Amino acid sequence: MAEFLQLLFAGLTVGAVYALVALGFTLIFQASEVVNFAQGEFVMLGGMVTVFAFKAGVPLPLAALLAVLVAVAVGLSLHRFAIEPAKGATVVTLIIVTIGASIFIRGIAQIVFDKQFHALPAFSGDEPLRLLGAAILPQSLWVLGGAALVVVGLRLFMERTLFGAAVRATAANRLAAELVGIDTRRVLAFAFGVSAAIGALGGILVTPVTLTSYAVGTLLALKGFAAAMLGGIGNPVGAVLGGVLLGLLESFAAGWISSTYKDAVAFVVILLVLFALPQGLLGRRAIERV
Amino acid sequence: MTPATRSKIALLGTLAVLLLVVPLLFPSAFHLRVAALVWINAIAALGLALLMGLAGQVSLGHAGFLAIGAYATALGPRHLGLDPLLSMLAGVFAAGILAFLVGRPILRLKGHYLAVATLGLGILVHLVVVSEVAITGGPDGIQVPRLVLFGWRVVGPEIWYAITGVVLLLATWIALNLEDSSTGRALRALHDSEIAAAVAGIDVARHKLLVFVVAAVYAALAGGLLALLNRFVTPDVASFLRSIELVTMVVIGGMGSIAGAIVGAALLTVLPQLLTFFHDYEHAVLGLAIVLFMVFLRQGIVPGLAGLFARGRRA
Amino acid sequence: MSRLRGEGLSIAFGGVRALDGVSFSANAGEVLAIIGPNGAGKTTLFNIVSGLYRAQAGRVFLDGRDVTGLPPHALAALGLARTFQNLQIFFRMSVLENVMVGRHLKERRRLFAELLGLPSVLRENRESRRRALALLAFVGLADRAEDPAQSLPYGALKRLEIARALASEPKVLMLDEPAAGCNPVETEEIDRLVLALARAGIAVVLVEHDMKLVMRISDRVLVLDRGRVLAEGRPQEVRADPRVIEAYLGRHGLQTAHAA
Amino acid sequence: MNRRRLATGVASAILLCAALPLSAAEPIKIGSFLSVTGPASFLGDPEKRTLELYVQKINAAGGVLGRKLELVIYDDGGDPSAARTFATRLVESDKVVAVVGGTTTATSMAAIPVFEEAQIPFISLAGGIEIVEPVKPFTFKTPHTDKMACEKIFTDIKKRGLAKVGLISSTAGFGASMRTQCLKVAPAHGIEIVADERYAPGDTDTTPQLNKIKASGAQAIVNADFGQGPAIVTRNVRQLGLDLPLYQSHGVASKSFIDLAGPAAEGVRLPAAAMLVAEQLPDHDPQKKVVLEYKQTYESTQRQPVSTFGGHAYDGLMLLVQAIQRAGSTDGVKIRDALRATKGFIGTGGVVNMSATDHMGLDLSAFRMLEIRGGDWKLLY
Repeated sequence: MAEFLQLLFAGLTVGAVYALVALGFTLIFQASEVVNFAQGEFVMLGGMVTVFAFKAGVPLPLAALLAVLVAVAVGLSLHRFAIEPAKGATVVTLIIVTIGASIFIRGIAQIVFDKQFHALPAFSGDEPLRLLGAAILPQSLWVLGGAALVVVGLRLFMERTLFGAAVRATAANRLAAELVGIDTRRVLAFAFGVSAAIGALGGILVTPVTLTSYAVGTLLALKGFAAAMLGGIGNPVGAVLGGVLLGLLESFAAGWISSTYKDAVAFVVILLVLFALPQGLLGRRAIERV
Repeated sequence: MTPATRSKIALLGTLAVLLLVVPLLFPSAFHLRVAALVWINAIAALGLALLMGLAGQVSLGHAGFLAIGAYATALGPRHLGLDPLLSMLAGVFAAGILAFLVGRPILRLKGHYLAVATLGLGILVHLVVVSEVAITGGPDGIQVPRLVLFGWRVVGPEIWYAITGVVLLLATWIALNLEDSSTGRALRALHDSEIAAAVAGIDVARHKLLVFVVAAVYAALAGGLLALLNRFVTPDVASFLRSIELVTMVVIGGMGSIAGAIVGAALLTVLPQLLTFFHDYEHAVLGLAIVLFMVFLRQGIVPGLAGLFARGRRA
Repeated sequence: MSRLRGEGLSIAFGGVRALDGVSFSANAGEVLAIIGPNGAGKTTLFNIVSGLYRAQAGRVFLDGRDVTGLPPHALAALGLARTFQNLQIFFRMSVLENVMVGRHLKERRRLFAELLGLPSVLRENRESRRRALALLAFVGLADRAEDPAQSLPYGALKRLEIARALASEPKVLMLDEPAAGCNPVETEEIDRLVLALARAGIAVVLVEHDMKLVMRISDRVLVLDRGRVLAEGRPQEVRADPRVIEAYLGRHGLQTAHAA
Repeated sequence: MNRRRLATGVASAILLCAALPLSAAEPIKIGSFLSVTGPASFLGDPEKRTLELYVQKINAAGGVLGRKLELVIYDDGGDPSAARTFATRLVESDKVVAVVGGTTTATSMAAIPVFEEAQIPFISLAGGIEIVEPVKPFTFKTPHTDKMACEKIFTDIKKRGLAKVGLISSTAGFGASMRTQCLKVAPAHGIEIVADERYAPGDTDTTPQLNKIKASGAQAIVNADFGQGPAIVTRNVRQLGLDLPLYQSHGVASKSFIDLAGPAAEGVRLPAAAMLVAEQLPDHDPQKKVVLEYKQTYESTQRQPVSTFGGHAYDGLMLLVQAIQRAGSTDGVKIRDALRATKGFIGTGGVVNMSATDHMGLDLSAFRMLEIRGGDWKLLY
């Protein structure tokens, strides 16, 4: 039981971060069909900016806010200077644009910051909580709670606000949205901004547990992408589900099967799921009309 | 002569001239090595261009096949006492078989789902070569014995430049032949509309599988050559970043363009050597260059420049 | 003799019965028109017959052979060809190449010969080109052969699809709204093509909204309404059938139809 | 227009990187290829800073043999194939007289044949024992080997009267290679490896692996990795309340580990070079002066904690400079002979005594056993 709980919490914490990255993928994908491989860099920026601001004497909450603002600025610039000018290019071309952008962001980060690893103090101390024999870090609860808040908040925003409705309309049918007067360019810019903020938030929450460096973005983008696809791309609930599942898969595979091949177990499961459900767990089934 | 035949002869001719001229302009061993790497990367990119450009199927795990070719070339001599060349051919064959076995379920997936499935495939290969230290040497890599052909030790940058160049020329010729054949037309057709292709009598699943196998074989061949050239293989050949690099070569050169794959491979292989000039800013500049190329030549370099050229002539 | 026959074909999408026990048959050298209001199930019927959808009940016979559930390419190999209501053109290819793709089944494909570009493959390519060019001439597109397909106007693309379908030398040709969006001159062109094909012994099945065209060229008419066969018979009979007129035009259109 | 600009740009860039003819009385060119970016940038970065810093200092002091040093550094990003290309470039285009570099074992191994063939001395900064075993005529290395680290750790564990060890290592180069060495030497030291767990580079949680170690009945935990991994493992060990002695490797070679691991680092032991405890060294220790000087120079100019990785680069550069001076020549074979004759060189890694059969020249005494106490290193012996 203790072991199960331990693995569960390990998986949930890592999975929450994957979920936030996957959510970022999903938001941008919904608004534009672009798979943004620079998504992981937002997580990196969230962590690194907070660390450096904090070390420079800025109080932690302010440093975190600054990090979110920096990430949003980068996200909006990414849209304005790379995605927008490439409008109308094929999906694969846009993916390469985002990959180029992520190399660029990383390249700048390694100069502005440094190549060392960095930590942040845990928000509520390092003393683990004991639960039925399992040890849980308070910061894990921050990560889980933060991720849950983001998911709920985003959902409310999408359903309760006019702009949220515009985003949903654009996701459902871009052309129709434009016809009813929605500025889809602004919607897309917004999607980049919010994705960046979500990513940065994830980075801030998780840095006390996982540490950060200029290079953490690549791996997160890869895992987040896999999680988004497992859940079914374009579906926010699917993204969260995919992220959490991926985290749990890795954790339980490492604990029960083989720590060497835990990533292999995760990907084999993803492959099997896709063979059975080619649209992911919650993806829309497309009927081709001819 | 059909337009296809004309462009076929033009490209092969240009490539042949290039192969002869480069050593005259840049005779140093360093330049010849970079050129040989360009040829090798171009072979892998060619296969991917057939898969992505011709048939419209994405692979984000193509480095996995590169690694199978490379590791076979290293492992055959080490564990089975095989000749390196024979091992390499076995590796190419094995990559083809693997592609054939996993291709059918994977290629049922479309778009981004196909991308993530191939990504997973690449990662599985990478994990195996990283983890099975006793067999593959793990992250520290494994030596490849020197190639000996009929008692002749194949050594020296000029020789490898020539070998890889000739293989590329053959690979290009074969790719062009495929493009301009019934199968090639079928692949291009299913890229645009799988439904119309099927109704025209094309077995879509079979053709996707076929081009997947061809692309895997090209990649494994490139991997084997890389192993023989470097005489050393590490799991980096199988890494996700290597897969991304291959895709970038194809896209930046121009999807659907055989010449584009070669240009893209040349660009992404030579660029890092040129960018050392920028020292710490190398990566920032590389990323920026990729973004700019894609924004201003969104169809890729070869089709993009061809378009500009055609427009310029008309104006 | 019946080339193509459907028996009791049914399919439902999410609880909505799109087709409900539809039977029909098309004979060699005959033009069968399938008409009906929007949502009657015409295109669905085409999609089932050509193997894109799988019927939940019923059977399809081609030349008397049960071909139910065969994939599209297998049906094509047995002599079935079709065009699409929403064009399915290979836009990345030239006009000529589009038609050459239609020759796929007639080409001898040996991969290794193709990879090595052997003379036999070059011969095969030349033969396909020649035949494709002839078909383009037949549909009046010979002068656009080397142009990119995306440069053709809509009406020409319709004819390009017909040429591509014909390239497989089919026994049954299914045309989904061949005249939709075409001007009168182009419609007349299609008119001429369809009759020529039927005369050549092909069983032509077409879905069409242009009633004048239907009345002019079809030998028999099948009327669908809400997934069921409403009427079947010679054009004149069907035109006079009050049920058809009502379904098609509403009560209101009754007089209009009689006036025509 | 666009096209022409692109073409001229590419052409001029190619000319830039083409070899320029050398004239006489030129500076002495020393080459380096390092993993300044990529997964091993944690190592490569301080190495690069150190080389640049000290070449500058040497030149300010008048250079070597009356000539200035010129340093050519390339970043291989951790990719062995790129490393080999840059090795070729150093030899063929830059015409360097010797090379100090090779951050990882893989990049070093990929480059070695190039230097051997060109008869250019190469001092590797990577840990893998295969770099110098078997001995290759022109290849040397400065860091201690993984095998030595395992032996040092196992000796200490044995001394505590323990025998069952849970091994946890990264699947990346450093961890994988040390894992192999530890598994190999364990039986000879009477150590039983009861758990052999691994994690991937970039993994952010190792509690599942540690849980298995907990269940295996291990009496001590040994972690083989560098960078972020050891900090996470250390934190996870404390988080799980595992009350077992925890050993880190010499990959944890900088004060930043203590910052990253926080209070969890208390009581962690590790074998390390003298540099980490420069101030604590007894005054009679021959290394004291050298390591203190390096440490102060590095930390005052780079504004980051010193690491033993940078120290390896320092040792490599100094070994080379002294060898060139002794050889009185920049001839590859003569430098090699001089390097091989190195005796009693005092570096940050230890006292180096090379020979024709030992191209590393360090023994176990070069490793100190440290324990983290009160947020700082404590020299045990």
